[in-house]
Amino acid sequence: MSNATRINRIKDRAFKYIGLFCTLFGIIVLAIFLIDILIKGIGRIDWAFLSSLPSRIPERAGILTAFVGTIWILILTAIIAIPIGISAGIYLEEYGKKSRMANLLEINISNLAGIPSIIYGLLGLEIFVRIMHLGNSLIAGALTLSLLILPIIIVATREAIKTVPKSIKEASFGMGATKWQTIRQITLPAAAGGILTGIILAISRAIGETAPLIVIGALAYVPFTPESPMDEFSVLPMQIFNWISRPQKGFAINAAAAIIILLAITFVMNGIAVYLRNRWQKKIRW
Amino acid sequence: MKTKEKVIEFGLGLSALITILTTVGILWVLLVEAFSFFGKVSIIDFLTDTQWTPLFDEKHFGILPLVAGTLLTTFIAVLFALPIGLTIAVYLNEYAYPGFRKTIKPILELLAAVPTVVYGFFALQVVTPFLQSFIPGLAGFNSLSAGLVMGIMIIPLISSLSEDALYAIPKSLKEASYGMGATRFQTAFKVMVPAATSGIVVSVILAISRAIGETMIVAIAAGQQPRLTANPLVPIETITTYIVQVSLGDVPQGSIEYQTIFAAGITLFIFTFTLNSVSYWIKKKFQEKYE
Amino acid sequence: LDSNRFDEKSDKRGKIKIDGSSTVFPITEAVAEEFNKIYPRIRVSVGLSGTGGGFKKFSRGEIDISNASRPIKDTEIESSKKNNIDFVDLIAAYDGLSVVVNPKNTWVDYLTVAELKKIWEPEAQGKIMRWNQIRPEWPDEEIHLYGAGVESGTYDYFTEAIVGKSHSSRGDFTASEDDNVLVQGISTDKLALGFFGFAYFEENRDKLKLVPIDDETEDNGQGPILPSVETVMNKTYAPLARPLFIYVSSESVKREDVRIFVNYYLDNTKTLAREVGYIALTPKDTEEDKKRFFDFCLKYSNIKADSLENERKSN
Amino acid sequence: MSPIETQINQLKAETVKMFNLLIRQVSKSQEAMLDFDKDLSREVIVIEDHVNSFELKLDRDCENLLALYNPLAIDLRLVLAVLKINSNLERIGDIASGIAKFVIRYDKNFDERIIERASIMPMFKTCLLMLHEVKDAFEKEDTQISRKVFKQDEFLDEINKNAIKSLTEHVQKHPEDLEQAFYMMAIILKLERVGDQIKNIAEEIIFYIEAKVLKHTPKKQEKK
Amino acid sequence: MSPIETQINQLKAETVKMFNLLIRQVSKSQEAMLDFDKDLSREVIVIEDHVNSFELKLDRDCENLLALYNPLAIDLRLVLAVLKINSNLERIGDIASGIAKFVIRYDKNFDERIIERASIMPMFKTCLLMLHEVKDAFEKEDTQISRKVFKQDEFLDEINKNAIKSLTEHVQKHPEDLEQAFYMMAIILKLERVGDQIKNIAEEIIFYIEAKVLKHTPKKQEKK
Amino acid sequence: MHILEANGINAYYGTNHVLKNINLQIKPHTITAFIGPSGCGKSTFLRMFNRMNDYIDGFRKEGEIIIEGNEIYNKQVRVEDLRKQVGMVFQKPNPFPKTIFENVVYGLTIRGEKDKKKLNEIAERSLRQAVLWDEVKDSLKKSALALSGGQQQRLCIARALAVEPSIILMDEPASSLDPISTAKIEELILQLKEKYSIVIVTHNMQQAGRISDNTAFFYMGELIEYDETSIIFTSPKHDKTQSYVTGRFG
Amino acid sequence: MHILEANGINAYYGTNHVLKNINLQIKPHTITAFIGPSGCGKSTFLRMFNRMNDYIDGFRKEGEIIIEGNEIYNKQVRVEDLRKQVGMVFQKPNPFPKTIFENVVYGLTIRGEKDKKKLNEIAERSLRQAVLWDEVKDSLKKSALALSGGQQQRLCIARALAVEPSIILMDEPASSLDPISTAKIEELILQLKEKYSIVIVTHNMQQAGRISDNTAFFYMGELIEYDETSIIFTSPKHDKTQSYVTGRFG
Ligand SMILES: Nc1ncnc2c1ncn2[C@@H]1O[C@H](COP(=O)(O)OP(=O)(O)OP(=O)(O)O)[C@@H](O)[C@H]1O
Ligand SMILES: Nc1ncnc2c1ncn2[C@@H]1O[C@H](COP(=O)(O)OP(=O)(O)OP(=O)(O)O)[C@@H](O)[C@H]1O
Ligand SMILES: [Mg+2]
Ligand SMILES: [Mg+2]
Ligand SMILES: O=P([O-])([O-])[O-]
Repeated sequence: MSNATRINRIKDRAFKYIGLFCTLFGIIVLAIFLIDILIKGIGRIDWAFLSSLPSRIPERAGILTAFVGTIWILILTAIIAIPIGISAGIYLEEYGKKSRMANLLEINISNLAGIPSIIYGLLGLEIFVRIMHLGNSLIAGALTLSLLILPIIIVATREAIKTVPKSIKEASFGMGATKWQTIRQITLPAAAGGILTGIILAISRAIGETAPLIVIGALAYVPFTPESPMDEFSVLPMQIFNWISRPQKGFAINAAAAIIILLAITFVMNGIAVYLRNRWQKKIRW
Repeated sequence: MKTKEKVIEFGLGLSALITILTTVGILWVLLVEAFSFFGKVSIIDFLTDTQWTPLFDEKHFGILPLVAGTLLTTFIAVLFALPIGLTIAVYLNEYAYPGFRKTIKPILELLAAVPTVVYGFFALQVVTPFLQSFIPGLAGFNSLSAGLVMGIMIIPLISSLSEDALYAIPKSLKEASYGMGATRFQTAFKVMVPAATSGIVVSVILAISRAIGETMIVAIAAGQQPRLTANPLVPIETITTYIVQVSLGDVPQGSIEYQTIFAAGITLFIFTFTLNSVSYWIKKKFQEKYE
Repeated sequence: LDSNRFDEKSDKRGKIKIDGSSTVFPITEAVAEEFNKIYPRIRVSVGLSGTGGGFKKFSRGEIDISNASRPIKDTEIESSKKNNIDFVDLIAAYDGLSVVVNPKNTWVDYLTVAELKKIWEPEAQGKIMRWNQIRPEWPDEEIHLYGAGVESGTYDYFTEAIVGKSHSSRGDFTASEDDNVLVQGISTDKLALGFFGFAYFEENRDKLKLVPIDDETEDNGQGPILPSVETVMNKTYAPLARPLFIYVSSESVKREDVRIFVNYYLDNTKTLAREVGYIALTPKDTEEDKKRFFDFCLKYSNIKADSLENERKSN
Repeated sequence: MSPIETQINQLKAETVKMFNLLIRQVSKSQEAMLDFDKDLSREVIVIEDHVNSFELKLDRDCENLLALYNPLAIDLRLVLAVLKINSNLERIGDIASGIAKFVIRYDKNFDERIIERASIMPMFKTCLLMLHEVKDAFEKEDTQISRKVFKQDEFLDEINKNAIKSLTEHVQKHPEDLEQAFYMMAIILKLERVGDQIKNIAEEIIFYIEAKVLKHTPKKQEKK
Repeated sequence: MSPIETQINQLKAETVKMFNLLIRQVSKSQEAMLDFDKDLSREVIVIEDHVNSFELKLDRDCENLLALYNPLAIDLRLVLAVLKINSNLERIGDIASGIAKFVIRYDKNFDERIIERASIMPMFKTCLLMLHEVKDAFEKEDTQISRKVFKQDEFLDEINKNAIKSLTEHVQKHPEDLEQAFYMMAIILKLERVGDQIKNIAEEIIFYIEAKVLKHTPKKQEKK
Repeated sequence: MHILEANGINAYYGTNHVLKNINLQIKPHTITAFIGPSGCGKSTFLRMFNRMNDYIDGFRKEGEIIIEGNEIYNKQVRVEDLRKQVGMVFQKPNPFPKTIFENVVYGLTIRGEKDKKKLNEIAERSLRQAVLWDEVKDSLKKSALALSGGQQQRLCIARALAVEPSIILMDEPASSLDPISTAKIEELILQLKEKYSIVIVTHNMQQAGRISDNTAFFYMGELIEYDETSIIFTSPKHDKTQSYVTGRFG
Repeated sequence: MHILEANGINAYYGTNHVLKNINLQIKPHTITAFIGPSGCGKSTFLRMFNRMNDYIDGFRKEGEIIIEGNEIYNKQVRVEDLRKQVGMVFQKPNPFPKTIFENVVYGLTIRGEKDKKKLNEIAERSLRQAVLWDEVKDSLKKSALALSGGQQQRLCIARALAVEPSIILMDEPASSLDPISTAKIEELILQLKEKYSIVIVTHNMQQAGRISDNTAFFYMGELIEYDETSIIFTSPKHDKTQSYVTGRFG
């Protein structure tokens, strides 16, 4: 017995270190990657890099097109996906309870969330590019990405609404508020932090996506910044992909530099999301 | 008042309907194209032929090499990520100080937030050269390095979801075990992990599903050569890579080449759909256990 | 340059869509980039869908100019006609299709066309898998094949020239429309063998090893020959030397911006083709191109010859 | 059985014990009276100590039950009833030992005739009968039995009412019995009080079981 | 103030009212006795009805308090004390009206001398004084005052003890007072009982305030 | 005479018959307590008085509920108006994550009241009624979530009072509070009796005893006994009530 | 003489001084109840007896706790062994999601006990002691989660009994149960007294009254009064105790 106890104690001790190692492993790898990227790319980042159009000559190339394209995509996607996503989330959580339709919607959304992005690309290719003849334009890209992140926003909205206790909704009903008044005045403000967090994460996902845009045909030399949603475009991940595919060393450096920018955007957005989530969780203690 | 409420409800419902339309759209797109595809290619060939050369004159439409490539990279990724992810989950839940856990989790989650094209870059530019320095036969494109990097990408998926599952286990259970004189190790593996099994399984399934559907890492680093092999050192092609490969060109709509990407797409869809459904089912089934 | 004129140019607006051959892409990209500096408001986008893909769009009228690494096919002419689109084919540069291996590959000294055929013909699929199956003295190691994507003119040209039938080859090789991917693959794979446009070799000389090709016919130079400016220009690098084209749509030349661009293209292709690694046209070829384009414009643009001439000069 | 049930049953059993104790004491004091047995009288006085401490114990039990088990409805009524029954019983014990004290204090034996005249023994008998009955009623939770004692109490009242008259008559005939007559007077008064106490007990039992308050107001009605 | 405090205070106030009622009744019955005032006696008997219903009410209050507020510690002791004080007071009322009934029943007036001889008035006075004192003690929650009554009760006991002897002597001198003497005997016994009841009340007050049980066992000690 | 009357109420969740032919009248300015074992239907019944069950799937009722003379399930009755008339306070304090002031005047603002002065007045009046004014008068603009549980519950009561209901329903309003807060709430409820009629569900029998005038005992969907509170607790008529209050259920 | 002795205990969470110089002795085979207002430190003190506070950040203690003659915070004492000696039952039933059997023998299996026969014996014995055997003997292989709340809590008690502790600590063991289950648990606790010493934290004063021999009243981290239970409830010595039991806190 006591032998068994001793072995258990040793196992306990050992696991403590293994666990710590594994946890740090992920972080270390991330750090190595980041350092590697920084070493490769940081020197390349300057105003010219940010403000130049793409070029066949690595030293002349910049990310202006891709950066502006990313901003465009970000805004368009947000405009399309946020209202629909929040609305659908509200509907599912507050209205369509228990009906078979709601059940279907629920399963459907959980599945949509798991469908690989490239399949959305196929959808976008067929529907937006081919059938709606939008070509490989910003709007086609934004629509595709919107559909892609819609489930994320819906799920986040639902989760956030779920954390709003039934009790305060009942309180509102009990005061004679209508359903929509309750949602508008009580539920949404209370869930806003969670919804916002979800939206930021979803959009940060959208601006990191590459595959669906490739599928809808967005890889091209676009030496200008888009001016309307119908324009062709490039985005940072596409630019990175393009540069990675080029064999010249200069482009690898460019890719690294662009990755730094993309990661900075991604990390900042994630950071904001984490911050919001923490603040929101802290603020509201039911 | 009543009408306003109705209108609002209708509007919200319409938004929800878009998600159904999306699914219908996906199914429709995949099925229509795949249907014409299977009009030309027998499904038996599709499932049994061991070669995939739809773009060539000598056409073979055996999906197996692509499936093999997909599964190989996925397998490598999960093999790598599962033990690490699970260990992290247990460590954070059972051993780490709350403060440490609170800071480390978002950082780990960053691993999942890194755009995959960036991972592709790492795989190709960092990991492959590194591996080549001690694995001589390693090709420039290979499933090993793509798989490993994909593994890194899905570590937080496993660790975070598993940790959530562990965290959701009532603290009282942990206390019960301590109260019986169990060590933390025993508590973790005899009580907490079994209690969180469903959540952990779900996390692994989702990770697998994610790996199967992952595109950019394999497209950049694993090669573009459909090949029925279990050798992690040589170039292969996954379903997703194939779709990217074809998309980079511009095959004429309506041609069989064009339809192949939908045939590949529907295969991918079936894989991930099945996995997602299983995880959804598990989640639903075990959800209310501790409420 | 007088600033007034520059302003005039920088004020010119337009939107030009180009797609097609990835082989031609580097030249067009370079032209577009330079062009953009002078005409910043004429927005030129260049896709790389491959020659076939380019012609597809071209025939639907979706793009203005199609890059092509092979001449247009009859079927493609057909579908263009259906959409009332005529075209002019202009030679942009010459290319020598390069067969390359990894620099660490010490055994390949040259390859004959017959050997290439043996490797690439459809029957080879699943059979010719090792180097020593080509020449017994070569090592008993796997051979990893890389080639241009099937939508590319390069692939068409290569299969035509080597296998004897366009679009006919084995399928178990890494095929990419994006030649950079091939460069990447071959440069990191000791057992690799691949082919793509000369330009991509030129840009990556240090990572690749060029393989001399012997067509085993005496009429165009003896023994294995490496592709180079001379061997391509004098056609001794056979059968893999070829011309590269741009096709301009009859609908598009009605627009000033397209005309300006094509004229600029023809004026600058010589230097830029060299820069990106292709073999430039002879001045004679250039003149002929310009002439044919002028006539084409005259025919479709409803603009008088002299104003066209002015337009051309003002470049 | 829930803890409160156990407690309640225990309380009942203890109360029955108290009843028994009292019955013993009263019947002993009756005997002592009958036989002018001064030793027995002393025993009665000793029993009184028992009764007193038992009363304390029962009170304490009730208090604990109230404090710890928060009895309600029938349980609460039982506890309240027991509290009252308990003090009633204790009083009865007091009285019994008071009578015993008289036996001791009066240096001679009482005259048989005057005892006869004062109906002391019938009163004693009636008291004992009533005591048995209320005990029964309590044990069996039977309010019918309980109600019987009201009738019997009337008998005691009757004797009491006539006591002064008959004793006066007796003393006028036998002036030598004067002192004894005062004793008899006191004893009659005491026994009448015993009857009252038992009547109170009966009322408490009815209150406990039927939740009806019989005391005071509806008295006449119930007595019918 | 928490609901239970309100209730407790109310209960106390009601109990004080009950005290006052009783003091009124006893002093009236004393007057009636003194003046042989049969009308006043009837009033005493009427008051008795008040007392009875007030007793019921207080009992009911206690019951409700126990049922609804689950009093503990000092609160519980108060309720228990009030329950007992209440029935003691009611008994005192009974006795007062019993005396009044005698005044009515005895067709003539009592002889002043025999009243004097029986020390009825001093007893009455002492009883009233004791009643006032326990009321005071209860109102002020003062156990010192409460303890005073034990001494005074001894005085009553003394009179009671000598009653038979002195009444016998008296009747021997004045045989015509025989019947009156029996009445006096009964009244003395009753007043002595009043003293006992008040002593019980004092004990309950001490129990309530100090949580000490004085009844029975420690009696001697306390009496010192 | 009666402010609330329930006649022949039956209620169902799907096929689950949870209230069985209940008849009950409530007089104005009284506190009525509902007691009974868990699941006996107390909450369901209570929530029918302001139709809070309307949104529950599968809920169905028979019988009529008449409040101040009107059958509340009548088509003409707007549920929003009914709820103004019949306020509700819940088991757990459920202030909105808004300021204290906004909480109190919520019922008015959703009815479009915008007059600042009036809102201020009503807020003060309601908070005073709920005996909370002194504690919060300096922090009306602070979040209601910063209050302690007991204060929150009083705030919820103030919120209900602000719309001047005639009846206030409370479903175990103190069950999540500590004893001290509970005592305060009970005191408050007793005070409110003067102006309102109150119906309260409670598991705490002492509580029912302490504050209510009448008590209704429910068992398995039936109203077993309805009487003065002290009678229910000291001498109930029905055996089931007796077993319940003496803790002899099983 | 005493099975448990706490001498001069002070405890802190960070800078929060939650237990102040507590001295207390517990005799074998008694039930000791800890009562006091929320946050007064009852749980903290109880959990010190089997060192369940060890893993809490910032927890610090002074003083000594002696159980069966050994100071439990001594370096030589292994906490795993201590917890075998001092069993614990928690507020909410917390069976492991394993079979009933596995739950009961958990404490043995983690100590490496593998002998099937012995495990079976002990399982039966413990379940019998916990008065659960008859209810579960045919479903030992079923999941413990399928049991009702009250059964689960008895299972947890059985689980604690299986390792044969000498002391059993219970932190509000019935607070999450319905009255019927509560009564069963109370009965069980009374039975266990014969073989074990039991310390129980409870908010329910009646419960403390019903089952405990001695009661300790804590207030703001101090042990105010420790005496026989009936004395605490009927005639406490200390004013604070009196105020607390009579509900006059605030
Ligand atoms: N939303 C619902 N859907 C279905 N059944 C319900 C619902 N709410 C309650 N019930 C059922 O109706 C019955 C009565 O429930 P109700 O909540 O009214 O009981 P309660 O007396 O308030 O119990 P508690 O004291 O536990 O609050 C129970 O059997 C319950 O299971
Ligand atoms: N893990 C902890 N970290 C910091 N402070 C704590 C912790 N646990 C308890 N406390 C604090 O210690 C004090 C005593 O807590 P404890 O849980 O012992 O009280 P309790 O008497 O058991 O209360 P309750 O009756 O609510 O369970 C409280 O002020 C509490 O806030
Ligand atoms: Mg309820
Ligand atoms: Mg606690
Ligand atoms: O891209 P291609 O030039 O080979 O068609």
